[in-house]
Amino acid sequence: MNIIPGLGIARGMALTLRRFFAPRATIQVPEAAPDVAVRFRGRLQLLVDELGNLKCETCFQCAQACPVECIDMGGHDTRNRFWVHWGAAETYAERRQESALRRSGRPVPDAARRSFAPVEMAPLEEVLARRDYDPEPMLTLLEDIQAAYGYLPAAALLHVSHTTGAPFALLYGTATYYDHLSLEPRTRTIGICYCAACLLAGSARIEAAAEAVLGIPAGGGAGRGGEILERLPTHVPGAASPLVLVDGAAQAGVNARNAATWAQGLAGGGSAPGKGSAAGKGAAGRGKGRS
Amino acid sequence: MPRRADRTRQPGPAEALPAAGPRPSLDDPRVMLDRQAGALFEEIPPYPARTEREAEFYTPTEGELFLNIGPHHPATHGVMRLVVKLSGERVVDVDPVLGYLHRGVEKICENSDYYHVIDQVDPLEYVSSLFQEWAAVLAFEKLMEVEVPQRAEYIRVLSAELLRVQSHTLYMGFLALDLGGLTPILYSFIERDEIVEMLAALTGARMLFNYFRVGGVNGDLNHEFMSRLGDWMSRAGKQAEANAALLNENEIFVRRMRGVGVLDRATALGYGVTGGNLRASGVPFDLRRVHPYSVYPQLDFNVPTRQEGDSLARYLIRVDEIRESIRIIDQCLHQMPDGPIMAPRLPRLLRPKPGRAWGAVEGPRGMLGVYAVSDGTDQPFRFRIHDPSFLNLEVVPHLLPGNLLADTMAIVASLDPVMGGIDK
Amino acid sequence: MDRALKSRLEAQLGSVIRGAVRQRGDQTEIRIAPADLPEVLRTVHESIDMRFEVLADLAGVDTGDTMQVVLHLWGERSSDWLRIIVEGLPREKPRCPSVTFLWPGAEWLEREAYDMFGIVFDGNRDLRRIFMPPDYQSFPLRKDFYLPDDASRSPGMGVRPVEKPHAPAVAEPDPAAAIRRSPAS
Amino acid sequence: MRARAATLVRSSWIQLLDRLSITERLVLLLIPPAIGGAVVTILAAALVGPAFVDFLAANLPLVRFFVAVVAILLLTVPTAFVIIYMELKVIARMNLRVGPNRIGPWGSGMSVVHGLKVLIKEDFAPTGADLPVYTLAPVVTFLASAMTLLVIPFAPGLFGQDLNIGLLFFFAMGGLTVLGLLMAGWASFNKYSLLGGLRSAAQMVSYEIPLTLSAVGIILLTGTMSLNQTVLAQSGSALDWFVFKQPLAFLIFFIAATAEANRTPFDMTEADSEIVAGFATEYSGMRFGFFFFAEYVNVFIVSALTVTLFFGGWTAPFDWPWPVSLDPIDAWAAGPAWIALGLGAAILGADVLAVVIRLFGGRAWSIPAAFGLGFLVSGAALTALLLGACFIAFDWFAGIVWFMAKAYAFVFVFVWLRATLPRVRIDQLMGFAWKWLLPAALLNLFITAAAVILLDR
Repeated sequence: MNIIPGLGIARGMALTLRRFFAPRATIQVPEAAPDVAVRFRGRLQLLVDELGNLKCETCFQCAQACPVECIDMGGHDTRNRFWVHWGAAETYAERRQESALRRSGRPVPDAARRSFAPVEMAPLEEVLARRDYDPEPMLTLLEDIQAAYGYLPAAALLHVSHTTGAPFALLYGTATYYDHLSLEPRTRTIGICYCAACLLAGSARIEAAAEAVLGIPAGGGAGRGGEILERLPTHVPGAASPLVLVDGAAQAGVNARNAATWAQGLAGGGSAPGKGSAAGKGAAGRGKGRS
Repeated sequence: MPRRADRTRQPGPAEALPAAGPRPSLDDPRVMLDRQAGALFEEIPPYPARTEREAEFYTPTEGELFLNIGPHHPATHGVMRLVVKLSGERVVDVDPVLGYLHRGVEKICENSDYYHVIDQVDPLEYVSSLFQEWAAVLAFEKLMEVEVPQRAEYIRVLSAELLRVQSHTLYMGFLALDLGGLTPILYSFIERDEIVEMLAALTGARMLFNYFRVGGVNGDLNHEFMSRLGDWMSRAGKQAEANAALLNENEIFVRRMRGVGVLDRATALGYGVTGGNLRASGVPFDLRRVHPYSVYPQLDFNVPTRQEGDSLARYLIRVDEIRESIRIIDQCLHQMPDGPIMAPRLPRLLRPKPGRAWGAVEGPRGMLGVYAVSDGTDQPFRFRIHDPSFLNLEVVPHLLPGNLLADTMAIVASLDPVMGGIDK
Repeated sequence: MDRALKSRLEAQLGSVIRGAVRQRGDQTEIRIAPADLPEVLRTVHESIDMRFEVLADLAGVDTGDTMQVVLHLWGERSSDWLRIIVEGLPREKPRCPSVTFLWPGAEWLEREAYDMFGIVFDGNRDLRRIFMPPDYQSFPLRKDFYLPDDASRSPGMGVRPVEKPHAPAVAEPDPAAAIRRSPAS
Repeated sequence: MRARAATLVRSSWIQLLDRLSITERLVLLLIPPAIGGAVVTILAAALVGPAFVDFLAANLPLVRFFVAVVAILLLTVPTAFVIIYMELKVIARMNLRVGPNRIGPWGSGMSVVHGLKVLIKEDFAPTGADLPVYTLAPVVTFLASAMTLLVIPFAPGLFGQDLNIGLLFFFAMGGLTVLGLLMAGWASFNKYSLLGGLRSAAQMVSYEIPLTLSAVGIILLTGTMSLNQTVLAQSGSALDWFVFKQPLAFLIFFIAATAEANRTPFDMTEADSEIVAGFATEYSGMRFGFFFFAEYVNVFIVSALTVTLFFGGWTAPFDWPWPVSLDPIDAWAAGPAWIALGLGAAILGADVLAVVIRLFGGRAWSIPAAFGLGFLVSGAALTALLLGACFIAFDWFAGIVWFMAKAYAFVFVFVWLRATLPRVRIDQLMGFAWKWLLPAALLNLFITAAAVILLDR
């Protein structure tokens, strides 16, 4: 306190007035770069060397050591099929979600383990019994299993490994090596246009042929190979041939006459006779545009 | 109505499991607004009084009203809630309600290994987290019986005292902000930013440093830190004085602080108040002096004390401590020895022998203690954190009654609680 | 290590200390039974050659079979921290005398120990939960309370008991505490 | 037949509309009402115009009043915007910050954006609020502030009303503000609001007394309560200002006025660190905006009254050193000529400057850019010239410039105070008013009265 009342206030006012003309302390960040220390570890980034290669060698030590579990390592596997978390699942971030769900009493969906969902084992047992639990001709075994299930369920592979003694890694490697083996259910959506023009051009015939081959009714459930047959609510004015889509790709040149052949091709897994062509795509685009 | 009847029932020991019916909670909107139930607003708390003290507090007499200060209020530090019983503008009684920031750090620490603990305790006292690290590390070193190299100790003292300056500067700003001054807080933040950027050059982070290790520190002094520090040291004293001038001599500020919230010596000791708040009551209790750790015995500094025990004394103690800290930093820089910064031959995974250790350091707010019990595994069996703000806040119900509502801010802010540490 | 403190403790409290007075580093440790706590504290607080005036900490500990209350004291006559371990509290109904008669500030520390461990302190007039919500049922720092996402203890996929509800260890209602607001007010 | 024709017309109309773009359709649809409006206006002017004009001419004070009210209500908006911007920017600079710098030049659009933000916010009332009172409170507060502007003389001849009880009207209206705050505090159904409202009542009632008493000295000196007369009594040089005759009164008045305007360090009513936002806690949207406006208009009013009472109002602090008279030129009669001259000068200046810029600026300047810059520069120069001429020629213009400069200097002081000082406590505030300010004001009154008696004799 001062002897003169108000002197302290006056000094404070003088200080603020002096600071009024002093240079600013603000760093306007987007325009001006802040002076960040070299050692500052607030940047979360993967470092690259001078050749542009990632310096990270995926040793997982950072993820293991992170005390607050904010570092998580994962990615798609080399064939771009699965999202993989390396390391024990409960070490990483999924664990948090899981436990939150568990606490709330709800079921825990686990994307990483969905392919291990249990399947009906009877067809598998039949296949294995037929082959006397011999894993040696592995490729044909896997082909048989795929024929039984339509795809290769990971749970089935696990079961094969357990019952025959073949290493799961070997089974998995074989299954992922060949293109015609699939670890996921192969669903193919076959759409057939049912507008007036396409009906005139013969789409009913095509549908009947497809139904006969796939063994499912149009608009019904999935067939053995996972195919779904559906009627498209599109409109293709003045179509020369009916609009047929397989997984969204227009099939050109399918008409009432070659419908049976085309449908046979469906069962084999191919998509031809005609490959998706520019004309077909144009027709599809137009159809969508006007509907 | 069944719901109301349910609410007023005393939960007895027989009810081992949670009641199947809806349990009332403060978050339940039906509790807050229910015209059909005939009550527009529920009185606080919606639970039956559980203790004598609670019953006494929540039974207002004629002309008294309850006012919730917090958990969302411009002037509560963190998410503190003070239920204030007012008569007019005069505070009759206070009931602090804690737990809004409770994260169970002790439990987390008991489930993480010794290196992770250092990181987990960082966000407790988020304003000055090195001290909390230091307490944990001190306890672990006692458990492990590790000898810390001298250079590491000096670096610890240096960085911690820098952080003490930062914390006290911020304290001054927030005190002024709670009294309605807009400017000091920004000057404080400018000062703080310099120190924190400096420490970022040393430790790698601005706030949650994770710098101390069992047996040393993580990273030696580097050129960038030293140049920033030298830069700052050349003007630190002057700058602190200039910033304090806005408050120290201001008649309004002094009048609002003087004689408010007087904490006498006996009460302060009885309530376990430590740090600057205790020293403002005339007890020269500074762990750096009375129970020396690290290299403090080799350093020359004073322990400022004052006899008044009011808010102004608590403020002025901090101003004096900034000066002392700058002196300590200066001495550290002059006495800094060469040598290693980590104790040799430490295992990568710490497994201390079974035992108990108590380590306490003098933080900016008082004594930060850690009681660690080891059972021989790589995780502490019991990790107890003692935070000074917890007990400093406990005297608030003792200090407030009889003062005005506006003094609530002057008193609480002068005690300098940090809710991260209180709620753990 | 303060040898004098050890001899003083043994001289003045030899009858109530369980086991030996242990000393390690700058800490001196004694173990006592719950019933002896007030006497021991009064002795170390008021004895002219000890004067442990600062209550540094009061913590609960769950050892797995029993409960403990651990106090740390500081006094200017000794260079050591004095640790008093009140041991042998039963896990089902842990009770311990309150230390608020010496240090009124221990009230919150005891509330915390009650909140986290369920230890009931006789003589604390405000023993209610301090961090957890008032309607909370279990005591989180007990050893049988698992972290719901505790990696080190719940390996694999098994769902663990998340929160084990305990019988709330409520202090026996004092007749004076029966002053309760009527629901109508 | 007729129906068919109507159908034909309608269909052709629809076809026409079909062919037009949306803008064209809008314009087309606007044409008939525009024509109708014009016709109605002309008819009305022809029929009742003369009578209306006669009526207005007969009741000129009424016209003056309405014009003044409208003008003053319109004046509050830019005033509040400017002061908000000042507050943001000045406090920022004192805090070593930058302050608003994104919207408009140097962030000057910030306060406008604030206003728009307040406009588009949801406007809700808390459960349990007393709705009519809750709604009226901001209106009362705002109008009480705005109405005081009516008696402030901005310049010679430029004032709402020259009431002979101007000062009394001012204090009466200023005292009405507390009613609005009290209403808001009571009706919000919130304890913080209630505390804020009661604080405002206590504070304002206490500070009204020293405020009024400090102005009584000036009434004694001038012998009138008309603010216009007060300003005229101070005309001459700066030495004639009442601040030199009544320094103590000025000090008391300024402190009391700070409290009256609820400014730091006396902003007890909305002490944000104690009672969240006081009476305005529950307000949002434009209702809150009115409080906001009222606060900043209050700052301006208090500054304006300080200037009027103590700093000579619109009078210049010194005589213009070189007397220039533009009287020989009849500015109004030569209006069109002046406009033509101005435009010609601007265009000529733009051309010349464009040539100069092209010559010296080189290729960097394209021809349109050069012309644009030239036009801007010459326009600015011409505007400055024009304003200078106005300053010399019209004493009302000079008056308003001086008045605003002085008033905003005081606004700056208020902002400066806010940037520097912490808040006082409510009991200290009341104690200061009753124990210090009131005796000082009475002392000042006594000295003034004695001096008037002694010196006039």
